[in-house]
Amino acid sequence: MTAPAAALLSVSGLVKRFPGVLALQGVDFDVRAGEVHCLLGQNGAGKSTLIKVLSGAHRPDEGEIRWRGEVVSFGNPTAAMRSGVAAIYQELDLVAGLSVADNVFLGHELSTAGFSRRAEARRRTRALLDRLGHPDISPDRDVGRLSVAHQQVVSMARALSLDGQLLIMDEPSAVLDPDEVRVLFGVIRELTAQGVAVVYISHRLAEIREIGDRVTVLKDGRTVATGLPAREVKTSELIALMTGRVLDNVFPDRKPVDPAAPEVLVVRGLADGDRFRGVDLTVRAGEVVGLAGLVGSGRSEILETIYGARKAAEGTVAVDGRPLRRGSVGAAVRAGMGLCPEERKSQGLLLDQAVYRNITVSSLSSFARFGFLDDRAERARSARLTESLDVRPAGVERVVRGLSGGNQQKVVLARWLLRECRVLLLDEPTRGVDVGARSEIYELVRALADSGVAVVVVSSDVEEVLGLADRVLVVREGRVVHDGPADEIDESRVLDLVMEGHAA
Amino acid sequence: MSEDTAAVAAQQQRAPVAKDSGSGLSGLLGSPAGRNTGLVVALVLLCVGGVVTAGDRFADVDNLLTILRLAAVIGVVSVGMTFVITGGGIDLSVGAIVALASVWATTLATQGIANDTHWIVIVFTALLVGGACGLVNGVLIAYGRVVAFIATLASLAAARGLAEIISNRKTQIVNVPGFAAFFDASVLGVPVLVVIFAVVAAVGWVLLNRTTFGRRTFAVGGNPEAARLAGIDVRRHTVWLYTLLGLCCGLAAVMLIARTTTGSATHGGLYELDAIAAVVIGGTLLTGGRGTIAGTVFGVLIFTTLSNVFTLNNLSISAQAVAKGAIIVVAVLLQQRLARRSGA
Amino acid sequence: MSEDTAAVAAQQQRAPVAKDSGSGLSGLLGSPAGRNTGLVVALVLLCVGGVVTAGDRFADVDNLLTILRLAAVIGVVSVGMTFVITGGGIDLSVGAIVALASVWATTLATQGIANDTHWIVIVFTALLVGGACGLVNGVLIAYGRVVAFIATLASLAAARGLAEIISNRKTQIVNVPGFAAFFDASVLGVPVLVVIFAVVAAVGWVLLNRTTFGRRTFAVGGNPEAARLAGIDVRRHTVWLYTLLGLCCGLAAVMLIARTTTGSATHGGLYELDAIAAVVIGGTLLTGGRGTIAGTVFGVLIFTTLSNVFTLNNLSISAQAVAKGAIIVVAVLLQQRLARRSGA
Amino acid sequence: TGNTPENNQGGGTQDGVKVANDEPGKKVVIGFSAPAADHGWMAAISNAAKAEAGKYSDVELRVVEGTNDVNLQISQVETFINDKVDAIVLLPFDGAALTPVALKAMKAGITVINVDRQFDSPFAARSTVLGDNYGMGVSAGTYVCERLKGKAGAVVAEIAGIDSLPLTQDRSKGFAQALAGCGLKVNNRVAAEFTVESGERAAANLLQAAPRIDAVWNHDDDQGVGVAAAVKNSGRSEFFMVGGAGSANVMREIKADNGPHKATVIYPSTQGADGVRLARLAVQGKALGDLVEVEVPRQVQLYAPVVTKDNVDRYLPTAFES
Ligand SMILES: Nc1ncnc2c1ncn2[C@@H]1O[C@H](COP(=O)(O)OP(=O)(O)OP(=O)(O)O)[C@@H](O)[C@H]1O
Ligand SMILES: Nc1ncnc2c1ncn2[C@@H]1O[C@H](COP(=O)(O)OP(=O)(O)OP(=O)(O)O)[C@@H](O)[C@H]1O
Ligand SMILES: [Mg+2]
Ligand SMILES: [Mg+2]
Repeated sequence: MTAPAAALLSVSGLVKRFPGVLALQGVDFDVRAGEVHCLLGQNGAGKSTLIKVLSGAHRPDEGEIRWRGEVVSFGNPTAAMRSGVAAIYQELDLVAGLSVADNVFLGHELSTAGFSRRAEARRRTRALLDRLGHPDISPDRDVGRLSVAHQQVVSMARALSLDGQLLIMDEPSAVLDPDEVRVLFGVIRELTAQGVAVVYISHRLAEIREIGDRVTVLKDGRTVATGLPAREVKTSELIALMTGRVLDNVFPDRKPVDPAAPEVLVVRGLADGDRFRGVDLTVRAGEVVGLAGLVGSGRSEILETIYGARKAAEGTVAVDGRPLRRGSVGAAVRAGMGLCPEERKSQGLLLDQAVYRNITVSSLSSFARFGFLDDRAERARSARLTESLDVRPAGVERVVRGLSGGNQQKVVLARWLLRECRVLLLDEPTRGVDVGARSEIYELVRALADSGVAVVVVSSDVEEVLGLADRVLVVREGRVVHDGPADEIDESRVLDLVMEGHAA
Repeated sequence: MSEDTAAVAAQQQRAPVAKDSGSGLSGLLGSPAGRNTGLVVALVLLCVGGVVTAGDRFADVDNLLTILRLAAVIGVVSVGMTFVITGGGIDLSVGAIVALASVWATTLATQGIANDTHWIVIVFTALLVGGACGLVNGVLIAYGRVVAFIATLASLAAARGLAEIISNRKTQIVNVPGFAAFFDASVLGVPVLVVIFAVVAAVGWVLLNRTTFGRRTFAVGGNPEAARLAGIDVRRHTVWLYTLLGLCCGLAAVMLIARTTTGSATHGGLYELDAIAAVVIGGTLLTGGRGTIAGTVFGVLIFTTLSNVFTLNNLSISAQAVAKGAIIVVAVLLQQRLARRSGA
Repeated sequence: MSEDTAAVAAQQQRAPVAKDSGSGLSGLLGSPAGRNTGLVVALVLLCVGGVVTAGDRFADVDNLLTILRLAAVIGVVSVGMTFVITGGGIDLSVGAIVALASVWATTLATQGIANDTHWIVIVFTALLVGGACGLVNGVLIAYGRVVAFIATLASLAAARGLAEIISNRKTQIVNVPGFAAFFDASVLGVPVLVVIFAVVAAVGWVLLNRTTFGRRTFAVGGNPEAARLAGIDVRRHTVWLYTLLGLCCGLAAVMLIARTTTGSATHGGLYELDAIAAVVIGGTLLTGGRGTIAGTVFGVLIFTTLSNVFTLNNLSISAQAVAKGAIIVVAVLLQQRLARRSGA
Repeated sequence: TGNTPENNQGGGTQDGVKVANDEPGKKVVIGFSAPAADHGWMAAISNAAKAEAGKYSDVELRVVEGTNDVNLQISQVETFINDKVDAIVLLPFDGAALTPVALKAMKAGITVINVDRQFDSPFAARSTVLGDNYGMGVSAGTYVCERLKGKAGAVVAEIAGIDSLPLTQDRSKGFAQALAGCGLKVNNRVAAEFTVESGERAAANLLQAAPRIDAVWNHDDDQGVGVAAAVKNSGRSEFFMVGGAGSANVMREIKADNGPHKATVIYPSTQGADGVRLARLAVQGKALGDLVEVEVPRQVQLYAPVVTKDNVDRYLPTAFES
């Protein structure tokens, strides 16, 4: 369905500098009306920066943007919106505290003489949410209380409400489950059929093959290939273009778990009195346990409760046989647990502080003598870790805010690697992480497990759960409905279990 | 929200989550099970305390009007402050602006013009001075990028100094016929000052909850980056917020002139603390993004009722201070427990 | 950072990004091209102003010691305040705590014990009272989940009231031999009060920049939820921060007792504003997560030098206020421009 | 000083002694420090001092920013010491707290004149000029007693100034004792903060607290403007008011006899000016006119007379404009 229309948007020689970083250094590509143009690239390649330049949120330092053939400069987001460019940002830029409807129409409020037409806004929001397959989200809900997935849906509703000619989506599927991705694709097809162009960013190559028409690959802020046919181009070629190397096996080989290995993490009858109940979980040393389930099934809550970040109503958590005090993160961390939370920005990172400080924050006492820190050792150890994780740009003094999403995720991981945990809880560890880095993270998790760490992984990517975990638990509506070895179950069975009773 | 997350939230000066949206009329009045329950309960308890200790002297209509009259001036400032704080700012200069506006509006020159034309000149002068001060604050903060705390601290010093220079540190007595008469009057038994306060609160509520301007204020305070990406001119909006507060200060100055028949550089002492306290106790987040006019009105009423009850009981100022501290804490704790129960 | 993002950041009370790390000794002294340049320049300009207008009277050693002695008391409070603000809190009760500690440490009873034993009893009493007040604040905020602004506002009222009750609103004169003698002395020509300030600042700097406690403070202030999930006991740490500030207030009370030979419920008036202003002008983020002791010290020195220069110059009092406002704004703008150039 | 120095503008030239005293002598540099001019009386203090200094060609007066922070005020005095001024006229925010630095100044050979709020050491000042706070209360109480003579169960209210200041307590004490002398007591007491606004607020509450009042003593005529506004607003007129400090507009009201104010008790706002004069005389080694003594006296306590309609003309010229 490649529509050979004239270019709606074309970009040439785009350059964007940040203090100390050249985020874009010569990007060229063009988007035609009615097509889905995919942007691919490693973490930090400059995709989000490009989006922000296109939507008027950043001003380019050099280069030319042509909109319908005319050179334009979108000085601010309003100008871009007026021209018909709508964007969904990676950072979920919604305003917590405002309702869903208010967020959808923020900046282009429906109003008469300054007075909000609230009923109308609610009605139209309702319609947009229905169209996105989410009649369950109320337009009156406070956006801050929605799950990340639902927030993403609201962001999409917001972009749709702008009625743009060009819709830019920065990793919209990262927090969605397969079902929701399918709905999203339906909407995208509907839009392109109406002649709307879509720029689609994702790290999931399968999605790109399914929805994309053409592909542009960015590497280090430069276009390395553009206009590739999304369906025909070979995966290995794309990966090679992105990473500059060849990657044949995404998931590392599993080593069979020693059935006699000690049970490191034992959870019995855990319930938080609200979102889940009766959770039993045993993880042996060297074992990776995956939790699959729909978004909203309560997996994050289970992890957080195990970790003591939420208070359990019932049940026990024991590490190495010793029960932990309920509701105490400190006790969990001392017992050797670590958590990579789901929302790295709000829960994981000290955004305005240096990379190394984010890494050492959980291991401070090991760098301290009588409370005095050895700053140099901190930096050295952190530098070694970031190097081995290939955090880009390098430099442990860098402020985390300036890193791309995937690299931020690696920083959180590095924190727990440094601490040498006994139990590692990973909530969506590869959300927003590129293929190359993802396989690195997989290898890392595997290597950790092989060194005797007990790992629990929550992921909405069923393939990831199956590929990485030794054992898979399926969670549905706060209950564990399946518990078995990963090689005895396949993707469709998991999806069946996950969706059971759901309108699948 | 889990117990612990709530704690962290409180630590971040986030009061327990309550819905902002879909409040309807109940938002203004404080729905029985809504977010203002704690405040209503605190106020009711205070009133019960007043009746028990002072009996009819408290429950008297005249006394209630006295409380409302006392609340009116600081109330108008607090409504304006609600906007600024909801929008993520703070203003320490409100008291000084009230002083400067009161002085400027009562100079011999202004009074002379007012006498020659109409007393409304005094009102306009005060509003103009207040609005201009707010504008300066807003521009310094939004375009000059001076941290609001510091910018308004500087304005505080400068405006009070200017007020002293203009007034030569004398109390300026107002002798414009009509002015006092207008503001001393009552509408259906309700003093004009109280009517003004009510109108300001109502307009403020509508502005914050029913208009584009209000929605944008929440956005600017809650997530300025998101607001910018949504196409809102955050800086211009910020300037508007401070200007609005400046206008409120100007109006408060007019009310204070009417109440005391004077303009003085000492007017508005410590209004900044009183107003911020009322706003925050009312449930507006000091970090921005959540604000409630109804809560602010309750906050103001709690503080004024408190000092009225104390006075009726002939309490010593020191004991009053200790009791006040305790009552503030109890009110907030109550408010949180109730809000959590009903909201979460 | 783009123009617009910077604006948004400023709006959020985030000064332009300055490095927290790698401060080394230069951090203490303010590296020439570092984040404190603006402050140093402002201070130097002020001093030049002092020399030009008052000549030798300003540049005199005695005068410089006078400035430092004036800075010492509020300086100690400001160092403690830097911790609390960096940790994401605020404390409005510092002045009241200073008053309460000064009063409690100078009651007849305390002085009696001190006379019978050693004057150090006074010091311990003040520290104990200050620390206890800070502890109460911390517990209210961290475990009671009362917003810091409100909790400490309540403490402000309560502590001052209590101080008045204890002192019966009389100024309590200290007659303990040895006490005054100790604090009035000089070490190598430097008054003991100034030495105390220097020690507190140095210890504070080390604590904030070189210890796990300091690092946790940055984490707690920067993102309390992330800090909690990283295993830091955010609530306990918060209690420590306020207790530390309370201890600083106790020490400041001792210094004030020494300076005035009195304890009084009126001591420490408006210290909260002075301390917060010094901290914020020094570059500590009011929203937490970034703080600098060196900046705070510069902030305190700027304010005290300012009032010294004014004193020397016999300026009209009101003009001083206006000038002060203008100078604050200029200092901040300068600081921002320079920090942006060097930091970005 | 002479009888009523401010009556004779330009330093006074009526009697021989004064002429001799007013002769320009050796140049005298005087430092002047007072609390923040946050109310009219305090503003009048420094204004009067400045005006007084302006009358003498041999006086250079350095006035520093008024402050309620004893720490800052101490450092201001230290600056004066560094500057080696000849004399310091000091109205301390808190007498006891400023004593050590005043002692230091005296030790440095500087003539310190203490005004209004007394030091706690006799060596801290060469000379002290005091108002009579206790006497003020007594005068006010006595006047109230006289007017309410024989009225059984009369309700007396008191609107104090800043309650945490010793002077307020002195005034209240004198008032209560004088009332006790005629079998009355203070039935309702509120405190304001010496400002118009706080006076209005306190009075509004007070008028609610006491449904019937016979007499009100208000400590301070500055806040009295606000008190009067509140009274007017309440429409109450069953009581009379006695003011304090003695501002010009209250005296005018007394003279016109059309408001609640029937009297006020003077607390001279010219103390600072007297302090300046004393400082000059002391430094120049001159004596006080009309006294035989050849030195300036240790202490001068000013009288707190009651101003009523009958004698208001005598006091109006020296009253301060609030
Ligand atoms: N505000 C900023 N300040 C400084 N550097 C920035 C800023 N925003 C982005 N960068 C830098 O620009 C580069 C490109 O980042 P960008 O977020 O565009 O990457 P991305 O391709 O979207 O990566 P990801 O797939 O991880 O989201 C990175 O090196 C990043 O560190
Ligand atoms: N504090 C809360 N109060 C009410 N509802 C909540 C709360 N937290 C989460 N929810 C609801 O729970 C659902 C999502 O929860 P959450 O994202 O934690 O689940 P999950 O299984 O971890 O999914 P994910 O795969 O996104 O991690 C949403 O429907 C959201 O509205
Ligand atoms: Mg990105
Ligand atoms: Mg989750």
